[in-house]
Amino acid sequence: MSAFAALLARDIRLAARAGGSAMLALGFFAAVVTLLPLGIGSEARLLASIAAGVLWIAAVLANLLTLDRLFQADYEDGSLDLFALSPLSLEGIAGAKIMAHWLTTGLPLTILSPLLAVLLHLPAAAYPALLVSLLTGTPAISAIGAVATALTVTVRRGGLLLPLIVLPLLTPVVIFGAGTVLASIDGLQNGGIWFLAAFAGVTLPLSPFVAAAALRLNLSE
Amino acid sequence: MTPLDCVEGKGLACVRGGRTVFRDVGFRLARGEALVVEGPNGSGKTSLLRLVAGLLPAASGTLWVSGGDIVIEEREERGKLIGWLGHHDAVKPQLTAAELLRFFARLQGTRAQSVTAALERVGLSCAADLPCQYLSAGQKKRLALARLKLCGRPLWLLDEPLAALDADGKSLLLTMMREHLATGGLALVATHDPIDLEAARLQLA
Amino acid sequence: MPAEYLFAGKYAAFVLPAYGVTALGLGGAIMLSWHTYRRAGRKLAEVEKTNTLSRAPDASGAAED
Amino acid sequence: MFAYANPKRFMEVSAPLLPWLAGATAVAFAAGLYLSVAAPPDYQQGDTVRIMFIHVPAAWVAMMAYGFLALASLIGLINRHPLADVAAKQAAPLGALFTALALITGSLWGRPMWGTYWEWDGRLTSFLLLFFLYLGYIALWNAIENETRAARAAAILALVGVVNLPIIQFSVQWWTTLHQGESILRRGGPLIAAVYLWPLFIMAAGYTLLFFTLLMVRMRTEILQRRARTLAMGGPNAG
Repeated sequence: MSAFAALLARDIRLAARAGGSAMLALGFFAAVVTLLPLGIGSEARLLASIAAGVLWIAAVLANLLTLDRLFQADYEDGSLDLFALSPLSLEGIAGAKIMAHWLTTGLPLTILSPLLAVLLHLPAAAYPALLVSLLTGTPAISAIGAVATALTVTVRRGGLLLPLIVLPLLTPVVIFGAGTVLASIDGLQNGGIWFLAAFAGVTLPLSPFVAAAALRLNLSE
Repeated sequence: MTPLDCVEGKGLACVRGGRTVFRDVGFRLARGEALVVEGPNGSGKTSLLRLVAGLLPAASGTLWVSGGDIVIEEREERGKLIGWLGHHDAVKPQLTAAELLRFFARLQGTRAQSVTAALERVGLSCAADLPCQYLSAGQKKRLALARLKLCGRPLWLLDEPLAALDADGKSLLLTMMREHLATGGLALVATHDPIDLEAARLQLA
Repeated sequence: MPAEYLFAGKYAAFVLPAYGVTALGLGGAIMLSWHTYRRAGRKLAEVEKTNTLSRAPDASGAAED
Repeated sequence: MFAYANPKRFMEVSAPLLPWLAGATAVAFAAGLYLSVAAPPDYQQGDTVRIMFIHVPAAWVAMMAYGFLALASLIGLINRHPLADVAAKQAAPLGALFTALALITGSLWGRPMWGTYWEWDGRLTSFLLLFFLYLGYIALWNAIENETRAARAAAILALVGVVNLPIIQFSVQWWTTLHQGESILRRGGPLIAAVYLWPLFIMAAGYTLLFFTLLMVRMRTEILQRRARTLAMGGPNAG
């Protein structure tokens, strides 16, 4: 267990340090959300109607931004070989990295999102739904993103490939997530949050194994 | 150091990306012995080391690792006995030298106190709290050597260890290897520049 | 004959493009696949010829089709 | 095992089979096209119903192709079958082609009925996402230089994709009920009149045969190319 905790702590420290991915993701998320009204117009009712979707899509893009270096940085500098030879299995390594990525990207985004929702005039009723849906959805984004980035770990500029590969796989998360927030605006309960929870509940435990399989094949060829 | 008596490979072949890198390579390494793998670039020295480490599956042939009465077949199990020193030094620029070693100590499950001793051994104690981005290539290689010593694994696999080391670095490497062999360790070294170490030679075509 | 009626029909503006696109897509795929298939066959024959010439006559009969 | 032993058998078996397959495809298409043109116009949709004969088969084959791709990937992963990798690699561009055709003909069919070229209808949206799944698969395969690694990575992606497909389908349906305005004429909703069933099935048979014919041709091409490359690299034959 301490090996898992060691890797988790190292990744969090690396992300928090200067040039780490935590600040990068938050900055990108804030930039996209503030840029949008400049493009679309600041009319409150219009912004309110698209706020849920914008926040969710910006969160997904911010996650993708920091995901592509999840394994590639360690692959390129030889750390992945040492991890493969350590007592911690590749599945454990993938699990620790997914958790570290969520803690340094998914969670901070969720905490920051209400602040940015104010910029988009999101109706007050939707704030709890926004928080809950992001809290449930971002782990699934990290999980599926980790699988995709494990597949492209040997690709020189794999980061460009990631959005294309991950887009169809993430549609359920965006649909249920944004759908939940939209429904909560007019006080409805359309059960989107339960689908999101179920989706996250399935992908989270499985993704370390699929990601480990992808890493194993990329290491051994 | 977990006891390890012998490592033996017979008829080993390695195929990477559809190309046969090498065919029917055999060697035998007993406790306290070293083997230097020589050969031109692209002859598969690194692939052989990765194959012994279990990172690469062997296309054909067998590899035994035996210690006392147990024989280890499964290649991921074999990985736990390997001290790996690869081309890249696996050094993170944002972490300090001490942090890096403490992390690998916890990852491998060895005692963290021996970190300062390991840094001392390779002459990096002064740079302990320096982020690794400020270390020179030679210092990074010494840090990798400190990690190798720290993990206390019986079978050392060294891939071009002499690269980036100055004269003192080279002599440090040789003394550390002799110490390792003296305490019953084994070592496989892939290199193409000469290394004056009493060891068997394996020539890869 | 239904054919002229088809082309004069109110929605001909949509039926024709749909069939046209399909013909283009499938026809294009067939031609492309066939062309690359022939080219691959020729290239293999050529490589096999240079291969057997460049080596001693004892070359094992690389007589695949 | 000699990497290319097995495809040799495939090359020998597929050589005589190819002309028959091509012939069957031509016959099916000829019959299907004739029936499609000869079918009476629909009382509601008029002639646009004829688009159904090329839209629905394309959609069926597009989905069948992804199933084939996933199955070939599974076989390729489990017992490292080089032929399965070739089959999966060549099925993807074909699948993408049929998906694109389904999307284009679908939108052309939608235009007279819904008044717009694109309608975020559940089926069309799912097909757009299927198209992205194909693009992702092909892009991943081309991005990785090492042939065998590319095959395995793409296989894992295909399997992850095929597992997610029903979830995507479900989430898009759920989403359309969330946004569906008035109930527009559901395409293919009403029971398809019998007279249209025959052209539909024959065209579907034609499309499926065409898929397997092209697949066989492209697999043979890939094997010939690999053999030429191995020879040029001074491979096994050159000793």
